[in-house]
Amino acid sequence: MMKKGSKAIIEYFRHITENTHEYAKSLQGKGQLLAGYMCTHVPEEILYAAGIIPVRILSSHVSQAMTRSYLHETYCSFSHDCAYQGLQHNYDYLDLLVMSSSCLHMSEAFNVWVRFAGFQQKSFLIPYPHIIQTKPAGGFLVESFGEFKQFIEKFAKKSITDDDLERAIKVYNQNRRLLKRLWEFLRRDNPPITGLEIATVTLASQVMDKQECNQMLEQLIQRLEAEPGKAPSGVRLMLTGGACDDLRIFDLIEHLNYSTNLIFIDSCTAARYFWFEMPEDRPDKLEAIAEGYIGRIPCPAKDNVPGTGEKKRFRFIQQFIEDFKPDGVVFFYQRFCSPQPHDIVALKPILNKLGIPSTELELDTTVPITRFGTQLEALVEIIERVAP
Amino acid sequence: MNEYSSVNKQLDWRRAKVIVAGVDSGAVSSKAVILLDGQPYAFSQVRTRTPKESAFSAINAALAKTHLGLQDIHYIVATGCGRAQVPFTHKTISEIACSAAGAVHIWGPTVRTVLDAGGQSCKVIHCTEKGRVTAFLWNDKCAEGIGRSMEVFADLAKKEVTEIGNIALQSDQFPKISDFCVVYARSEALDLIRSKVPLEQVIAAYHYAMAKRISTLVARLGVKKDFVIIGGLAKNPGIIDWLESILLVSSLAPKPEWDPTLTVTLGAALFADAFYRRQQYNISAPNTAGKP
Amino acid sequence: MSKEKILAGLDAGHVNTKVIIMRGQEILGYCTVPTGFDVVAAAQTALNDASDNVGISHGELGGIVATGIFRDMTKVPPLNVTSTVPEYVADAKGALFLNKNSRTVIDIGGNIQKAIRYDQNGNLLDVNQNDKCADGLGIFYTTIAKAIGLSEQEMSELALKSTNNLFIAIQCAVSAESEAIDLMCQGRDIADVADAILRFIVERVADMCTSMSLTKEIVVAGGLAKSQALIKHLSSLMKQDVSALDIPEYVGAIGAVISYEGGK
Amino acid sequence: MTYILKTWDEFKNYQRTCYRNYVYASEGLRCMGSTWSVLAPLKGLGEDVYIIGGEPHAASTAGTFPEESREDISAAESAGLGFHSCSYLKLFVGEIVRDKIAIPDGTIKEGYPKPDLIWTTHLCTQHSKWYQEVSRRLGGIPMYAIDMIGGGNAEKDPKIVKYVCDQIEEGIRWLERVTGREFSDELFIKAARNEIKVLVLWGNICALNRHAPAPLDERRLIALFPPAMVDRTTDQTVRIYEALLKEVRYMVETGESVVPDQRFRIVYFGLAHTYGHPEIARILRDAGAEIVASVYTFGTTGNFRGFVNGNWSWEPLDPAWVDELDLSSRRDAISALAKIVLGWPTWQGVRSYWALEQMARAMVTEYKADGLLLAPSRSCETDFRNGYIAIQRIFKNEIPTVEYDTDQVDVRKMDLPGSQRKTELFVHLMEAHKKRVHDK
Repeated sequence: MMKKGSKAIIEYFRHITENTHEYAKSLQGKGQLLAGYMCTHVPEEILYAAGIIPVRILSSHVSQAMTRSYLHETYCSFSHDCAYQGLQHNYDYLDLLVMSSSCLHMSEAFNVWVRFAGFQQKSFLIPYPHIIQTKPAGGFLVESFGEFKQFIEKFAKKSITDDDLERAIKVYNQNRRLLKRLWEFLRRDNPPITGLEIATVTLASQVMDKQECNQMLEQLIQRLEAEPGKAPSGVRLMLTGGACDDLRIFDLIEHLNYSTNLIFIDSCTAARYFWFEMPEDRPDKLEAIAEGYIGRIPCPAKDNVPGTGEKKRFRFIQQFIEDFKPDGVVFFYQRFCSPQPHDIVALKPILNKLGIPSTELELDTTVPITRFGTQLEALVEIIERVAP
Repeated sequence: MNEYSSVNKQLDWRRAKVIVAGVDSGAVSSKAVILLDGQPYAFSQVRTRTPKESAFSAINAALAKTHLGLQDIHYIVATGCGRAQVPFTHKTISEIACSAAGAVHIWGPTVRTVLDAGGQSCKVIHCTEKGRVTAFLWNDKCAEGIGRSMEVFADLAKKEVTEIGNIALQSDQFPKISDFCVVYARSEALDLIRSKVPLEQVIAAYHYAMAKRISTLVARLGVKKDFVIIGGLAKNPGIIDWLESILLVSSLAPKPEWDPTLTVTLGAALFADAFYRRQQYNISAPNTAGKP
Repeated sequence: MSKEKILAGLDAGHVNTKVIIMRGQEILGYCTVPTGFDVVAAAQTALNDASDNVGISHGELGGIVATGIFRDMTKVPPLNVTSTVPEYVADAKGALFLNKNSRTVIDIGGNIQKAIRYDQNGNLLDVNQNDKCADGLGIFYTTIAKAIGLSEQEMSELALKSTNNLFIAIQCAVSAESEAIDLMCQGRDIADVADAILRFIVERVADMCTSMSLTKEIVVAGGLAKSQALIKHLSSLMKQDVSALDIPEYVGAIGAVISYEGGK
Repeated sequence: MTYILKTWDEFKNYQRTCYRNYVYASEGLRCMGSTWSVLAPLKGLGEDVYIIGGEPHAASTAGTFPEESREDISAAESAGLGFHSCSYLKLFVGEIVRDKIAIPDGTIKEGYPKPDLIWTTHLCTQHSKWYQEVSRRLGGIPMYAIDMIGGGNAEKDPKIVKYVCDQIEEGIRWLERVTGREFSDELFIKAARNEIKVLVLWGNICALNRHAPAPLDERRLIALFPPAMVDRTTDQTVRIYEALLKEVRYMVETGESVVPDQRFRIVYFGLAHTYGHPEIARILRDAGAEIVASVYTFGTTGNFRGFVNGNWSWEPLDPAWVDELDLSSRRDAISALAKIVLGWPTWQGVRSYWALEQMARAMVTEYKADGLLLAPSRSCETDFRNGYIAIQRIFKNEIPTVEYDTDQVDVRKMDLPGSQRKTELFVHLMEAHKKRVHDK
């Protein structure tokens, strides 16, 4: 039966998020080269063009001892947890580790792998502009990607042709379009799929072979189109913030004591990962890739329009609010993260103008279920104007 | 463990049309308030180990001197971090909403800002004259446990937690210690011993630091008058004094008839009362997933 | 060390003041009192009580050596302290006295932790101390037990009964406490919560130790060492054998006695 | 015999004048931003350009007004800034929130002097967000941030140098647009040469500390580098640093020092902790332990050889080299500037642990250190927070190494009790180490 169908596919995606190592190793078993990446500013297309599957390094959410003598204790728990994955040798099977100079916490997590987890000989750091909107940034990025391409060609012992790149660009664009379509289901009043489910699929896509992922997504969307919507949605909550690969948070949001729907996530583990496209059929492929990455929703660490200091990310957020019509916004950021709270200071007045209430979740390795639950239910009570 | 309960003998539940209760279920302690036709009737406060146990013993303690039985109560609302664990409740409401409802009931419709300074957390709440929450702010993780830390600090100083608040008022000259987190503050307070700072100054310094930290939270959301403070720290004159002078705003004095730590529980009872009446005139209560 | 003399070691700590009385290698008696922000008074009481249960008078003490964070404050007339010695030096000497094969001692105090490496003569080789966020683990353990309504002993025994791994944030005692409370609000089993609490402390301590090299045998000092659960987790986390010293809370005081007149 | 610096007052006066000029300027251009940027381009706009720099201003305010800065920081937090953001940033924004400004001459002016424009850098994830917040609060001050990309050996990577040069060139066009002024290459090039000269001079002054006794200590270094930080583009800065170099050379010849008692020589990796921790400095001094080399005071406004065929060298550059630099065109000056600024040691460590490690190693040997003192700064986003954590585990077995918990200017996050304990211990370990080495 159809309904069973979509559930089955979603289950498959969930299984991958819970067994990323098993999945990745199975690809390796088929003779695939695997490259781990720690930040979504890594041009996966270049890896993919060389026949390497990019696998995003994710955290394990068990409290990570012993990283505090490698990473400062006031670095975010996501960077600690990722560093821990290296020190525990959970990813030793990777053929390569790639990082782009992004937020400093993750960059240092990368350094821990390189210095203390045996990745010195199989790692590459891509110099990436810290402000993506300057005129020279594009040119610099093209050069930087060029050097990366050369490294990968040496590493994979094969030259990457323009056709290879174009194919990769198209596969990835396809993947982005499909994920986008999936999220757009949530613009409906009674979508056939929940935010938690889509968040799970989106997370899975970050560790999957994109070709396989695309096939699965197409089937999923096909079946969803055919399925009746779920019960009319409750309070619509939109999330915006930093990296969060902890599905427990999204699960909590959809299982409060009130009926609520998670309708959008603006973060580098969700929308920021795929909500953009590369120009296709351009003569200069690296230029196309650079343009794609520069055009995406900016990471708060890199967002600063020269001349005005405007934060471009805010335009996107306002657009999402218009399209997805949230009743409330949940800011979430890793404890000790600096860029995110900076944005929240400036975003709150915008939300107040729009009359959208909000609350902040400060993320850590562990999830204080009752505290977060209370914060979220209180937010819903504001929205529902609950009073005696 | 310690247990406390009291009953308002003036009232007779046999005459009451609406009998409701609010239960505030914490991790290691619970409180219950019973209302008869909206009038405060019985209170209790108990300490036990798990939310489930303590919720039961709280409601039972409240019922004890009343000859009422659990089945006689028309409607029960549970709140507090353990609210989901309370088996005998009709509905649960967050302590944020209950704080506002309770505070407005106790201090009247002029209340706009409520600071709930409890053992683990501090919450700043904006509300309407009806006690409806319009915005709230929960302390950041590094500001947790301020209330509890007072007990710990009192222990270290071999004093009663009820004393130190007054001792803190005795000196306005003292060295400043970290007001960023209670661990830092405590370490620096302990270190003041080495510089032979008199104990009352150390206590003052500690209270000032904690008040300062809370004040940044209150300021982040902003204070609209009238301002009231509830929760355990509301009983600590040292904290209140410094808070008011740092924020340049005075809070309404506590009402003799209401223990500020019962505000949230009262709020829950008020919700129970309201929900029951709406049920009677079948006005639908706010959307819930039918839990519990 | 002078054989005939009866000597006292005084360890004036953040939370507790400990006194031990020894004749040569022989431990005659000891006593602990809370420091309670009055170092001299606490030291006085501890010295008197310890002397009493040894059956001598304060005056009969052949010498008093003070150590601990507040050691310098004990150098006042009523106490007539002979000399003082830094706590890391005392810890090394004391640990070596209690276990001749020990070369590293991990001291988990009320407010601070140290890992100390020393040679066969108890000479200091390297020391590491905790970060600020890891202050107050001992205090935390005492108070969380109290909050839950358990003795420290019961807490540790419960932890050993734990059947599933819960986790609490390992940033600091404050986060740990509120997350332990959060777990209880979720109705989790107390044994599991107790275990999570002890693992948090162990993670914090073990982590401090890993940035220096530790030589065997590794022993643990401080009141918390009495918790079997703590020792169990510490060994497994550090992937090395660690053992608790006897009367672990008196290691510093013993070391002080041994350092009498430069440890002759 | 303790030596008293003759050039001292000139340095203090220069710093004060710069701030007074900015605060009280009736006409002319007020420019704000991180002085961790190339400053000369601003001077291309005219003789009447007054600069205020984020880090130096926050630092000197914290030094001069400890209580005020405490209030500034919590004012910023009350205004919603993150509890874990850079404390320089919070102190700076806090003044704007409180609408007043404190300057090192000991005065506080009510009413915050609005800048005409913001010219700054972005390197760590907070650098330009800092001024985005300032701009927002002051109603939208035009701002231009230059991505200094950084990374070890950056100044020798043509790709990076070109990237930075292009941004500066673009920035100069922006400066013209936003000020409506014509950009004078003559003024710019003159300022550029001065800027480079000062950086090289400071490197030479620091390098003299390799002698024993070291003529200067960390506290003097911290007090002497602000002029170079605040505004290093003027003829006067060059003059005072030339004078200082002369004086310190003389000290070396006569074997004099501002602190004659130097039993232990310490290499310091951390921000200028003495701003918030004078006590710590005192403990060290009483023990005869002096910081003789510090990556922060040396490398924030000073240049050295840097990487020479793969190895880091703290050898200074020859001041004469600056005079011979060909700065005939705008682009020449820009790229000379870009290279020198990208070459700052404090930037090498960002995202390049290997550079940081080598700098530490080189400093320990070149300065014959008895101990390595690390002070990660809790709210600093660059390697000043994290870089040193791993350094401790690397160096601890080679040389007495102690790590403080501290923060650039937020006393609430500094660990004074802990640092005192650790300092005592540090001295103890250095003595034991010396003894062991001696016995062998």
